[in-house]
Amino acid sequence: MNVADKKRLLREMLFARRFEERCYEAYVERKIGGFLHLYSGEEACAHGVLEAARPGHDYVITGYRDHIHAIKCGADPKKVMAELYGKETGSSKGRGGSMHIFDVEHRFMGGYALVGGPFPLAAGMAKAIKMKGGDEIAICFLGDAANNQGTFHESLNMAKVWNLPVLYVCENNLYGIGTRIDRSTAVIDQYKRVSGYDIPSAQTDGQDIEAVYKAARKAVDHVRGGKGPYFLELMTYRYRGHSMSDSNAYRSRDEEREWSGRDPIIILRDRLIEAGEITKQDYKALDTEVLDEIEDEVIAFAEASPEPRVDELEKYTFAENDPWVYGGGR
Amino acid sequence: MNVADKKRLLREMLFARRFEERCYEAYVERKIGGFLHLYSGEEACAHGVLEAARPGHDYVITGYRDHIHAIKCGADPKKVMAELYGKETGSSKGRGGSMHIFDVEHRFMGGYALVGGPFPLAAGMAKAIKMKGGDEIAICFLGDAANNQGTFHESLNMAKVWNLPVLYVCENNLYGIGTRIDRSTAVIDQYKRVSGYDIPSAQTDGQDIEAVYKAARKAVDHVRGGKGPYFLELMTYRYRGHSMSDSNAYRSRDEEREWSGRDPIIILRDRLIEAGEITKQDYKALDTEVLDEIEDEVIAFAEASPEPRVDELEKYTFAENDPWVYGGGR
Amino acid sequence: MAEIMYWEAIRRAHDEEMARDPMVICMGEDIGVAGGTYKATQGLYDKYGPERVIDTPISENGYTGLGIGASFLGVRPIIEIMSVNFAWLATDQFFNSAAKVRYMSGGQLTAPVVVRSAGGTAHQLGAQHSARMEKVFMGIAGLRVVTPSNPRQAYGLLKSAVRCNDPVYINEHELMYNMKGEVPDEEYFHPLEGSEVAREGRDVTLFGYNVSVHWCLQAAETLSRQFGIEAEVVDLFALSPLDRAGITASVRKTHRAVIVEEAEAPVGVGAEVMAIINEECFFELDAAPRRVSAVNVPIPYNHKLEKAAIPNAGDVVTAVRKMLGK
Amino acid sequence: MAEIMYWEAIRRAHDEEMARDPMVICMGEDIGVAGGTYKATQGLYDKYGPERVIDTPISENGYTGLGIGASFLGVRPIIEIMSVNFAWLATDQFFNSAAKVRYMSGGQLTAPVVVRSAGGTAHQLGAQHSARMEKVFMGIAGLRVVTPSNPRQAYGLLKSAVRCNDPVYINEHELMYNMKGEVPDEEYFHPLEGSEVAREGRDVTLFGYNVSVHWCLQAAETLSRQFGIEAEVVDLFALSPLDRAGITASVRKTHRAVIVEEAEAPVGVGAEVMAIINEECFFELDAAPRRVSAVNVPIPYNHKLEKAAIPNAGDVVTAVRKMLGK
Ligand SMILES: Cc1ncc(C[n+]2csc(CCOP(=O)(O)OP(=O)(O)O)c2C)c(N)n1
Ligand SMILES: Cc1ncc(C[n+]2csc(CCOP(=O)(O)OP(=O)(O)O)c2C)c(N)n1
Ligand SMILES: [Mg+2]
Ligand SMILES: [Mg+2]
Repeated sequence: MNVADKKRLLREMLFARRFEERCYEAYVERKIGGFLHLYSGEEACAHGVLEAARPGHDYVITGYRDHIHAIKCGADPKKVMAELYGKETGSSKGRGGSMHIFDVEHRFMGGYALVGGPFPLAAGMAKAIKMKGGDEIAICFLGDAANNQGTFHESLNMAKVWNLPVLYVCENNLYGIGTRIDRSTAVIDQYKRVSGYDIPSAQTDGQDIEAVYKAARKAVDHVRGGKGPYFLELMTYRYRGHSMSDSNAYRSRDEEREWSGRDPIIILRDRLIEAGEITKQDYKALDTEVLDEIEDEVIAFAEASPEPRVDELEKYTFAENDPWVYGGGR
Repeated sequence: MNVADKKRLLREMLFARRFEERCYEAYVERKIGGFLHLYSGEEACAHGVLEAARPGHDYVITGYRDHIHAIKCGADPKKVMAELYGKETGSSKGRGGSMHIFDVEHRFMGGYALVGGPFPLAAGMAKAIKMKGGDEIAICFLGDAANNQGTFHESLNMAKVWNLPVLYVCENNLYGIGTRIDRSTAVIDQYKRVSGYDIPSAQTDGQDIEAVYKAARKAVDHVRGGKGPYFLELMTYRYRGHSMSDSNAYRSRDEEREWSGRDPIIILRDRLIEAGEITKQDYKALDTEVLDEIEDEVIAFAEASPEPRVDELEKYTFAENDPWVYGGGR
Repeated sequence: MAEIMYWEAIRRAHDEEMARDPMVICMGEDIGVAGGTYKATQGLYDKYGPERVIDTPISENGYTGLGIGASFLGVRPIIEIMSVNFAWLATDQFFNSAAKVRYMSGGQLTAPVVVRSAGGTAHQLGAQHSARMEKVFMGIAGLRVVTPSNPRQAYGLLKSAVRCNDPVYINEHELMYNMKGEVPDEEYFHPLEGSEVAREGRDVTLFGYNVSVHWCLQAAETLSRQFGIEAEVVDLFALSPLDRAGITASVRKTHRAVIVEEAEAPVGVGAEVMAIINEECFFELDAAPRRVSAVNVPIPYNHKLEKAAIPNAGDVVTAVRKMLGK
Repeated sequence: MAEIMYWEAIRRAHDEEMARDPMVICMGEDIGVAGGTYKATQGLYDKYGPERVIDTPISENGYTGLGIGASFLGVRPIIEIMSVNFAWLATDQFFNSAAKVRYMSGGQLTAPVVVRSAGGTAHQLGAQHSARMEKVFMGIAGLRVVTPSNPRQAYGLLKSAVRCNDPVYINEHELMYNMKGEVPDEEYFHPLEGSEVAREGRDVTLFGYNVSVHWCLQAAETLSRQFGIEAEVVDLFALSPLDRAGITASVRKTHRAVIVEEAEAPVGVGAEVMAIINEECFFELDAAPRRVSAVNVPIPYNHKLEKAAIPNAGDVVTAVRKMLGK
């Protein structure tokens, strides 16, 4: 990671933060509906891991907290925001919403709302990659609490037995909604839980993007090198409630303060300032630039875009005009 | 385990073997229908473990290969055979069949046909025991291949988080139907797979009942002592095919020979003969006695018993005359 | 008789049953410390402690099975599955174990668990959070299925369900937790079988359940006021077993039936009620029975599409007018 | 045109599609080395190797999800779930992921997986191995459901299902794998929608699918021979979407309908077909439509009870005679 990379990542993470906070506002204004899960505080995870991978080339899948993963893979933030607005120009044509961002062109294979759902899907994508003989890998992001779902066990076992090129990334933010990890999980260090599958694993600070990058580099190389699955645990924290309907009452202010003192953007910013690569003013200017871009381009696009047509309600239920439905005819 | 115990266990295991082989015949004669899974070769597992526990007091649950576990818990073999015959006098009144032996009076809580099904049920019984404050434990027997089911993961995690008095016993006979363990399972030593739940575990020879007893003694004491769940792996082998419809073509004759050289009944018999506690003649006489008992009492009872009445087809679907169905009235 | 909210009614039933019987427990994701997504268990963690108000890991099949196993020994678990969409994961234990164990043990064992869940389409929750699964539960022999349309039922059905020796599924609705209604001050047990006439009428029967009862009532008002049509509204709070006698009685009276369901039509409540009508009182019918159902699509996120997918009172009015040629 | 068995027909479809397209794979428990419980994949492991004929761990949700994920990238998995009873475990991935992904991605992703499974009540397999779950699959938007009643359909439906871009569930039957029937020698694709008139008639239509088609045909023979009643038999090989036009056409002709299903009645195929008839051609009916269904119990082990729980040709004859007063 050279200085230019770091500067770019600073901007990307800042953009991500501002994007999510703008979603918050839009939700309060009732421009966005449904469940909305924000990624604020966890930016270094997706950015660090995907920086070490090849976004747009590798296949990425995650849960409902998915905006930033999609954008880092290459999804146009305008389309992501339009999706949150439920517009026809949205990445899922307004049919998916916040929990279901898809951008298959950039190999962002979707956000899924059932906890644990992506585990086997990722293994399956890895199986397909292996069959096709490509050098892509599949990357599955999921939370700490998701690891208690049976699909975790089933998928990791299969991934190992079949030596699949899949990287599991656990974004361990210590909570599943309001339940703290130690109240739901027998072994708290998630990277230790994969010993039962003989899968190599590591745990890393998820707030320091350079640490994440370094750990991910190793993980990605392992997987891309044909050595089978890998499990990477990133210790992180979400600033906001689980979703917009979460009161966030179960966490202590002390704990929150402690973590906000380890903000991934601030950490990188300060490092760059210390190294004399940017100034405080540069950062402020960057922030303004980002905010403007979000307002003038992203929000403007979402606002101006048309809604889906109601007469197209049934579209996308089935493949259109699939000849095999008619026995190969038609 | 004193000599009298060993002699009794020899008889019990021999009875179990002869019982199962007689089921085989009855199946061929079409007296027994459905799927029939025999326990021949694995006798030391159920007998050794339950000898160390308190059958009839502790709650026991298992899969479809369940006749012997039921009998060791105290179920009347006549009723078990009658169940296989589908008779009204059967332990489940002819409604269950081979895979669903129940004898709740003796706290044999049933055989279940879905692989992995008993894992959470056992944890639940342990939860109930804990609530009631009794000194019982819950014992769950299941196969090696069952451990790939998501319920394994979910149940072991919960059992540990809530410190439940449950003993999981893995009867590792190396195969799930025709699939050898190394083809389906990332970590072959099953006792190692529970490290991800911080549950103590051990692996033991499942053909030597004294070894099983010793390991189970430790396991049972742990669980009964309030120290939470325990996982015991017993290395064993089934002599017959998975079920009666299994050709058994996937195993080598060499492998089969090797294991039949480690027959649990022969091992115990020879040890008793060597120690001068019984003679070869005694054993032969015992065998005849057992065979006669099975024929004259068990089979005779099953044969003579009546079938369920067809007009009682719907009985047992719901609780009878439950007042709460009518809002407390009736 | 106090007016309380649907969630308060459920909470009260929990509380009373837990106070009465130490074997009653409740379990589910975030139901303890957090008090439940829809507040159905609020305050109970502090009152009854972590051994009886259990925050579970995200392991739907696992904790449902655990509750079932506990019920074998006399525990009475009330299991909350946060959203019915997640219940697919628990169908194995709920259907294969709980619903069948009494039968296959020849009556020796029973699984008196209650599983409750928020079903239905709410506010743009998207395809994976908008399932209406009541029909799935109705297809399982050995299971009782009830669905409260108001706080009184929500309270009384849960009270009876906890005490009943059969496994019971209670289908609640995300959009109804804040609905207000009268609930008796004294203890009250709602029957788990039967149906209720929510409005008397003579021209047509509108069959509804849960949220659709309200669409029926709204439609009945409009029909009466604007078109002089007097619709009877029958509330099918018990979906399994369905009240054949009640359904038949109303159709014998009105000779016309419209079944209103929030779910997609195929193999649903509407179809089953129609089948019962055909079997019980076909020649009493003056018109072809109709279903008012959701469009058969995964539920879209966009609010207009979502609205278009789900029926409403207006659709009921239209269906009745068509049927009566008015 | 050779006579082959149902299992051979399925095996042939697998083989041809795997030979044609290296992206077609099959997976399931014991389908590889062992050749499959019902031999549907016999010999394919040796022919196509372990990367394409995959013995899975006992992880139904896991391997179904894995197949779905692979299908996102163009793999065409044929997933065998050994018995439909175990499919409850896989409903999460099959319904929540496969059936919804096209819709919720706005058409970007599709999950062209085939899940096939042996359903039905066989020979005393007991409550946990005798489920008939076709109605469950039929209730899911975004999923196609077909069910072959003979080797020709078994072959042709699987061929089309593998190529179709939608997820398809194929409901086979444990008791039919050894059934013989003619299958075209040349390649043949059966449509995934529609219905087939298996026997022409004018007095009543018997609707069947899968195994119940044979009960209908048997009953039709008896009715014709003994009672002079000419029954038309309609084979509903496509359960979702159902063939509304085909159902209507036959009822318009015979004016009477009996729907014969192996499953318990509630919210089943019978109810849905009845609802369609009510909606499409109610006034064409000369008699109340009837269902011939299983008794609504978990299936008992005892052979007499088992037999009593499941309908047969005799029950169909009785229902038709009652309907026609003969
Ligand atoms: C199968 C399923 N069960 C429950 C839920 C409800 N739910 C949504 S997110 C969540 C917590 C997940 O926590 P974690 O995996 O740690 O991810 P995080 O939200 O912290 O990123 C729960 C219980 C769900 N969406 N799906
Ligand atoms: C959920 C489920 N999936 C698949 C099956 C089919 N099946 C029955 S037994 C079995 C193998 C189980 O092997 P193991 O757990 O090792 O037990 P064993 O039979 O060797 O004692 C399989 C796949 C089933 N009964 N239930
Ligand atoms: Mg978390
Ligand atoms: Mg085994």
